[in-house]
Amino acid sequence: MDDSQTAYAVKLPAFEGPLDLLLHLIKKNEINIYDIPISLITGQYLEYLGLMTSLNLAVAGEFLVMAATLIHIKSKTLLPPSETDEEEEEDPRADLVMRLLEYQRFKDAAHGFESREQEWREVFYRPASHGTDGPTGEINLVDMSLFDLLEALRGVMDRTPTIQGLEIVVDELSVQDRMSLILDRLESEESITFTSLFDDDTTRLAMIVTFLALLELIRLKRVRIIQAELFGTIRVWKNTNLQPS
Amino acid sequence: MEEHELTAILEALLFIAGEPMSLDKLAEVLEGTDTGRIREALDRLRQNYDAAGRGLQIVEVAGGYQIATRSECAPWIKALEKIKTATRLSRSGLETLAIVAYKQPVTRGEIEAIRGVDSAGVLKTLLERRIVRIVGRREGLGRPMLYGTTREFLHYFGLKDLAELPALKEFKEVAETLPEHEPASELTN
Amino acid sequence: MEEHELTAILEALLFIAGEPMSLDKLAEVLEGTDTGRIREALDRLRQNYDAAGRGLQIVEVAGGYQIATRSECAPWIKALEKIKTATRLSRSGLETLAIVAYKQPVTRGEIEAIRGVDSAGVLKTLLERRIVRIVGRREGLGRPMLYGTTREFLHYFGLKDLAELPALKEFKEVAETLPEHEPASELTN
Repeated sequence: MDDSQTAYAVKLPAFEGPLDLLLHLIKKNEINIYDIPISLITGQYLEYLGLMTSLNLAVAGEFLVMAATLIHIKSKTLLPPSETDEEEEEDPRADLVMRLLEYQRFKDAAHGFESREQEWREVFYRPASHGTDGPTGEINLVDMSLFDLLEALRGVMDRTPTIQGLEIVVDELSVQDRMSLILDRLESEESITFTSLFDDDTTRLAMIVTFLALLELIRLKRVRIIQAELFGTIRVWKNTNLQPS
Repeated sequence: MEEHELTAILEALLFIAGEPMSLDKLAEVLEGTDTGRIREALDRLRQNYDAAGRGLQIVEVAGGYQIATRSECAPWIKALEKIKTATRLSRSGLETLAIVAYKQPVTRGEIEAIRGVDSAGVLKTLLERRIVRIVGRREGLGRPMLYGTTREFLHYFGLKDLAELPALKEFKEVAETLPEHEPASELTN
Repeated sequence: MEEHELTAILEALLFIAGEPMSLDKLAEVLEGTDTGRIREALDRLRQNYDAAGRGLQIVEVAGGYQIATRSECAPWIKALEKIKTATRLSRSGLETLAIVAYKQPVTRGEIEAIRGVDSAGVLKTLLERRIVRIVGRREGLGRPMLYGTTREFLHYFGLKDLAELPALKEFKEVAETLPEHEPASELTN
């Protein structure tokens, strides 16, 4: 065994990112977070990056950005306080402290999640009834997410790669189409409420088109609009008497 | 293992298995606990289940033991199944829904051309669940019906309007990025 | 319906459902039985399940009641080979999830601002595991997608609802815990 190799054996703790590393340095040095000795911490931070480089570890961009931030803060603290400013200048470290505290909050919360995870991984539920209803792989609508929808779409597109341009096209119904739809509904129902006309309009444009269609039908005297009482429900009726009364 | 522990473990195993468990299979899971002892524990479990006010029972069927509901509860279970199927969607349903959502207004013929399979049944289900609706007819030969999504659809996916649907391109950004972020290092070099 | 009948029916329903059953849903199946009475019956059922020698328990999770195994039985259930325990979430996964859980609806940019690192890969993993979902878009520049937690999230951590999440610590509290929180350097040079 080559001694010169073991002599340099280094175990680096794992860090999630620059904030994680900074928090580690603060704890290690038992520093008051509200009064970070920026020179010391910057020095140790850069030392760590140097160590990573010497071990041929890729140093992620975020670590370098933080290094620049630290150096910037350090240079600001070195400047003599300007005498012209009446107001007290803001501590150049303030932003960083806030970020560190905010991050630590979620680290603590994640820690709590971890112990809950540990506990509930030991609890098992019975999969949905092995009964008669349909093939497996069914999804409860309550649990559906856009991710599922997009995954499904991607599945189809992988099967039929020639299909292009599957992008959202907002409902392009014409006023004419809407007019027939309203009349179709009045075939099966004697009257419908004004608001129900817009039930399925999922865009503003669609609502405007529906409204224009209604106006057109009124103009053509194909439908009548009746409001039985002030502020009451407005209902749309089919105009059976085509003669103007 | 004490008697009541054994009974508890057997109860949990029968609950999870969802299929008849033979004495041998149970003994295997319980690392060679004597089948006689297992049978005794199962008998005790069965007696507990036969107390008044229980909706479940331990039955011996198809060469094994299984937890099953009592026949008195059948009408309510049917009512439950009805509600459950009304809120479930099959894989093909989801696929069809995805096409309708992103290609609307779309005809059945276009959906089938994309999926490569008959989609009449799936469309009917989606219409019944009010996730999809008929939005009009296409001009031209046969004036086929056009399908689109409903307000209910937006509700299920928590969308305010259709313009909130993520574009495929955006989705790819999320779905096809780097592997999970690795911590900076955990190396012993 | 007598009390013990109601308890029996509820037991059978929870057994069959395979997902959390809310009081409202149970009332719907039970054709308008008062939710107060249902809750009482469920409490009784829960007490029965808490007797010694039981391998099952009634838990209130993800917005409803559900039957689950007791953690003491976990080793034997795992021995029933087909049950695979989910891989635990990585540290970055837990961190990202904590931000999503407390700040939802939240954009990827906001998550990355807090963590200080790219989080696309972690988010993808959480989406795939159905613990996190896309819940819409933020108005404004670029209309970025918003993320939130799912019902599966509640299940995974045994939470009844989001209100059960412990309150996030105040900055002051966090600051107090900071020194000597972690062992000093692990550099073993």
